[in-house]
Amino acid sequence: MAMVPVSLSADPLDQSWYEASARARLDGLVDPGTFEEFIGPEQRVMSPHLPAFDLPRAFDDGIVVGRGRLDGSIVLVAAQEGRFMGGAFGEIHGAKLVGLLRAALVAKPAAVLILFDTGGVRLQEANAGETAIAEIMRAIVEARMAGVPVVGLIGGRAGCYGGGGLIAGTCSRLVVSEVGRISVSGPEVIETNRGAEEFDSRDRALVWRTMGGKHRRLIGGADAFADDTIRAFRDAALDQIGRAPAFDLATLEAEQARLETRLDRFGDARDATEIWGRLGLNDPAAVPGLDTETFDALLVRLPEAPRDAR
Amino acid sequence: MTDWRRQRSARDERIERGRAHAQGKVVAAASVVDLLEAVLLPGDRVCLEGDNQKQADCLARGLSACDPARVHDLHMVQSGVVLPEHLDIFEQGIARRLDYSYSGPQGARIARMLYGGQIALGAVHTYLELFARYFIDLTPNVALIAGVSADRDGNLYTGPNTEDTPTVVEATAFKNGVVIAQVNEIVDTVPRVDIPGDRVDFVVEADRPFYVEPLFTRDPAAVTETQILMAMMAIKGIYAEYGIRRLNHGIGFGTAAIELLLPTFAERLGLKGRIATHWALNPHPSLIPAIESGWVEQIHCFGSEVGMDRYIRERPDVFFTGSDGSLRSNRAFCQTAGLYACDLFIGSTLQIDLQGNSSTVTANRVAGFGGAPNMGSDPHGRRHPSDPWMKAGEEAGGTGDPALRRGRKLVVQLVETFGDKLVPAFVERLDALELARKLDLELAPVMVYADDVTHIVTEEGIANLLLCRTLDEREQAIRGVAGYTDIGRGRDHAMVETLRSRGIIRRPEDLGIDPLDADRSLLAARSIKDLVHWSGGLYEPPAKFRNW
Amino acid sequence: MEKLTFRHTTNRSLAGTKAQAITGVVASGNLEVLMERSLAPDQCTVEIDTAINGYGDVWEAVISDFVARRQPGGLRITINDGGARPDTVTLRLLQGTRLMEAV
Amino acid sequence: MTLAEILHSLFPGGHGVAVTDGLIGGDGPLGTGRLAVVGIDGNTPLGIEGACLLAGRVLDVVRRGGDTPILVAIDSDSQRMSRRDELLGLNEYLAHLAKALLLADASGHPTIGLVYGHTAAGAFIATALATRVLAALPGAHPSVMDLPSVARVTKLPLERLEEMAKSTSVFAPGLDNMVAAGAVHAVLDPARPLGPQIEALIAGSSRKDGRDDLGRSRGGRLVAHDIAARVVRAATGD
Repeated sequence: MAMVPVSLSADPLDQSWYEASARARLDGLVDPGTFEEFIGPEQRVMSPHLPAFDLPRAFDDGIVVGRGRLDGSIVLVAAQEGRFMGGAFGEIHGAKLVGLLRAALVAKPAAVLILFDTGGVRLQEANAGETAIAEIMRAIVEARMAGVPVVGLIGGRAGCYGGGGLIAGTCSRLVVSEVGRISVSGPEVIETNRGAEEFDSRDRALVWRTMGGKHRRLIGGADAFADDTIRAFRDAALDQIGRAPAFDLATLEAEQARLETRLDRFGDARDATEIWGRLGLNDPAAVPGLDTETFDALLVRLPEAPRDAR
Repeated sequence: MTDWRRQRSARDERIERGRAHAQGKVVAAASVVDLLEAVLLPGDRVCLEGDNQKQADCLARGLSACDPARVHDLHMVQSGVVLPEHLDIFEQGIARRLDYSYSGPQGARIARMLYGGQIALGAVHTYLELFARYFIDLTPNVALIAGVSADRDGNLYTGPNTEDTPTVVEATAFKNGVVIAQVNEIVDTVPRVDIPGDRVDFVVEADRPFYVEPLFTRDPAAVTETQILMAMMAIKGIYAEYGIRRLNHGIGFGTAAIELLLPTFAERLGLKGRIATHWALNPHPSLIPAIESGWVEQIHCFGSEVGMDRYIRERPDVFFTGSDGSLRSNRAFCQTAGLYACDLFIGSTLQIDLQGNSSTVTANRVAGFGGAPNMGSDPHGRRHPSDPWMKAGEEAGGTGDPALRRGRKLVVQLVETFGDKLVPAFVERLDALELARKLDLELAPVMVYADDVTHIVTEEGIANLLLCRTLDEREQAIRGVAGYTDIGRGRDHAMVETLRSRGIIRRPEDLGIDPLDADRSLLAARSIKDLVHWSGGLYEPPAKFRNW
Repeated sequence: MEKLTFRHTTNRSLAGTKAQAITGVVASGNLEVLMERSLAPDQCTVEIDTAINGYGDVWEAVISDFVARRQPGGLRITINDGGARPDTVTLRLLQGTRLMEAV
Repeated sequence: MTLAEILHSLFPGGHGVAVTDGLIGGDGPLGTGRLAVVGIDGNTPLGIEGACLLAGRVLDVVRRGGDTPILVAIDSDSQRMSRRDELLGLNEYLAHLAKALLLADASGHPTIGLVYGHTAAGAFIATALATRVLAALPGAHPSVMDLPSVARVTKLPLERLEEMAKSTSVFAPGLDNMVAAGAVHAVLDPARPLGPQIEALIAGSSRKDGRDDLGRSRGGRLVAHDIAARVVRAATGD
């Protein structure tokens, strides 16, 4: 009889990160019973703007922020709910994350963890969302300079798009799963603006090999690759906190070199598989089908490991 | 003196005219229009092959490019109205009459054209019925079919998607018709001969491979808790109760949920080997976990499914495969199997009325029914017993000598009380009746008639219509599972409770099911990727279903 | 958007001691339900903000059945609805009470 | 004002600022020191090469040390929308540019944004919005997304959005609305020399991010400041 290749476990830690709600991800991520929410749903702090658009609101405006313990250490955490308004940044949504990051300067947690799940700016509150993203990036940099690692976890339904992609690029370390996507313009937006010849958004294999977790990990756009389980993200987050680089000139110069090298080496590539081939993968076409274990093993064997200065 | 060979001579003349555009039997893609204009005559009955899966799309494009002055008033007799060209030809005057079976993606446009009088409609058939008429009164003059490859003698390899081809060719080639096949490539030797060359008059090397719709792929990621609850009820309250081993599933998410619960929920109930072992079914990717877990003994298929070919090749104990190793499907045989050799059909619908008649035709959409009216009917010609069939017959009761009582096929409607946009599935009167009135149809397009349906499963419970003894009981049994629709809220509460005490209505709790247990963690696969893992990498889903 | 409020008197209070629970997400066809144990033990209120207008009588029936079935005395229930179907509403309400019944 | 007019007003005595492929770089004298200038001209979309080049220039200033302020002059399109840019990690390039500006500011090089034309979406965040203090010139039109595109995404009629835009500033494009949100600190007077205005802005600026406070006092972002403050209080136990 065939073995069962898919987890049928009911343990919350074995549940799919992609499928879990923002609250379920946080509950499983931190040590059991340690999560404490700031401005919880009972406070009903909801968007003042959505009613004008005849849209329903959420008690938490699509983001849960709070404090918990990770393997005993105190961490500040934020989780976006990708199913509410695509996890987009509105005024309150953004301000909750701004506040959390500013608090890190005082509270000095072991890390701030951001569980991204966002399409970017909430258009109904565009100016507030856009400005909040700028505030968040500034606050992340300040937290990092104060020695607090900011780790982003990406594997939700909405991916990490628009301003969310820029915030992710500001974090100390990023963990991504296969289904995770990191990008600025989404496939539909590019297709709308430039046509299906530029980007056929319905070709999902193309979407994932252009923006998906494996590609981001391979080119150094993310620092760790996790299975799509809450446990895997928890383990990866724990591991990455200790590896966070300082935020200083040396780090940014290294990132400058990393990004310039990428342009030189891959600037003329038409497709991700070309890049993977040049990275030294023998069978680039097989990459999307690899399981995590094989993929991680392959990363280790690469002639040049993806560099992570950020 | 009577000429008994007029049709034969006419056929020979058509072929002769066509040969001018061919080298032997082989025709270049660029010459398709010339070929069709040479072979076709005004008023011809034409079968343009296409169903809910594969399409003779190169020939469809060619037909729609014909000069309506030369080719016009065709009578199309085909399974599927699926491609835009299938309807373009009616707008252009190339075709006039239509007898068909399925029109899923063109449902809205075909409705507009019917209302607009651009199509003279014969009937909306079930597949097997249309096939039957190919041999009696709708025999094609010309058949335009699709295959994977052919040799220069016309020997045809249809590949895993054989589907309607043998039936269409049988009716056309042996009754003085002309058979034109499009193939993806001309080869020296075909991998296996699905259609012998002497039945194929022309072979067109198509400009691109024929289109196949992955209609039977349901992404487990989209299965909802409600669908899981309904699947749990169906398994426990019907499959286990009657011991259903031979069956057919529709294509909805509800039946996909059942397939995904077999190795988990049903396994825990100890049902392995006792239910769901023999299938008339397309190769549903969502059945992979059950197959891999040893649930399934064999499956005969109407057609194939995109991405399943390698998997099927590696599981010849389960699927019907040819000497070349690839799937052999056959819609006519599989529909026959679904009719006579299965004890249960379970599928979904868009509307059910108070008696249990159902239809997927709504005011704006005429989707056709494909195989559902066939599989969802009680075969009165059946003469072999089986436990589920006999048990259902017993429940249906009836007067007269019990020794002369026959069995009943179980025909189950699996419907959520509200569909998309909160449209209720339960209605006083089917939209199909209004459509029939407006179009002046003699027969309303009903998918499954009330006297064929035996059970209705909704998220609220199961109604066993076999046990109803009066029309009033039947109506209240339906209202009793119709949830919060107007029909459901219009129930006689006392009578519904009486029906429940008689086991005619069964709620989840009556079946020992807690709705809160209906969780996605019960699904053996929660994503297409999980299905790929279950298949050991053999299932290769099309790009639109991937998120990796 | 439409606002609906229902008040019910119950035979008993809901078991358990949990002060608050939230379940579900505001999305198309989905809803979030916030439950707070803040009323008198024989009272239950349900306030709904729904994206789809004109289903007041369906809501009334769904909520009445739920109250009759679960007797959620003491609960203030607040719902943000993205156009969920009645079965989804019932499921979320049952999920919520199960969470509240936890010790 | 055009870039040439701006540079002339800033550096009446001449400067070493040049534009290549829409990317601005160079410096000129300001007060007793110098002012470094980077930026984007001509409504140019910001892609991976542009972001990389601009970030390199900013890091050059930091590496040289001192306290040279950096002016980020912007008349850009949005981020460049292409498959290639995303394939190569546009989010990293844009974030890197923003980080370079934030590092410069934290390292003693006050950063001043100056929007004198268009800018939008990711290009806006990576450049002008990553500065300590953001100024604009009359006629500038920063946005997140233009209203027709908003109409397409939100599936609301354009006329209704235009009507709503009159009473609520939070979603509508344009300079006034960005000022109200606190994103743009000040609108400069083009009739007066820009140099002293920039110097005054620097002198009056703080490294503390006060944009949400501005948004509250100007009425364009009424709740953000209080929400952030509430989270800080909850997290720090004040």
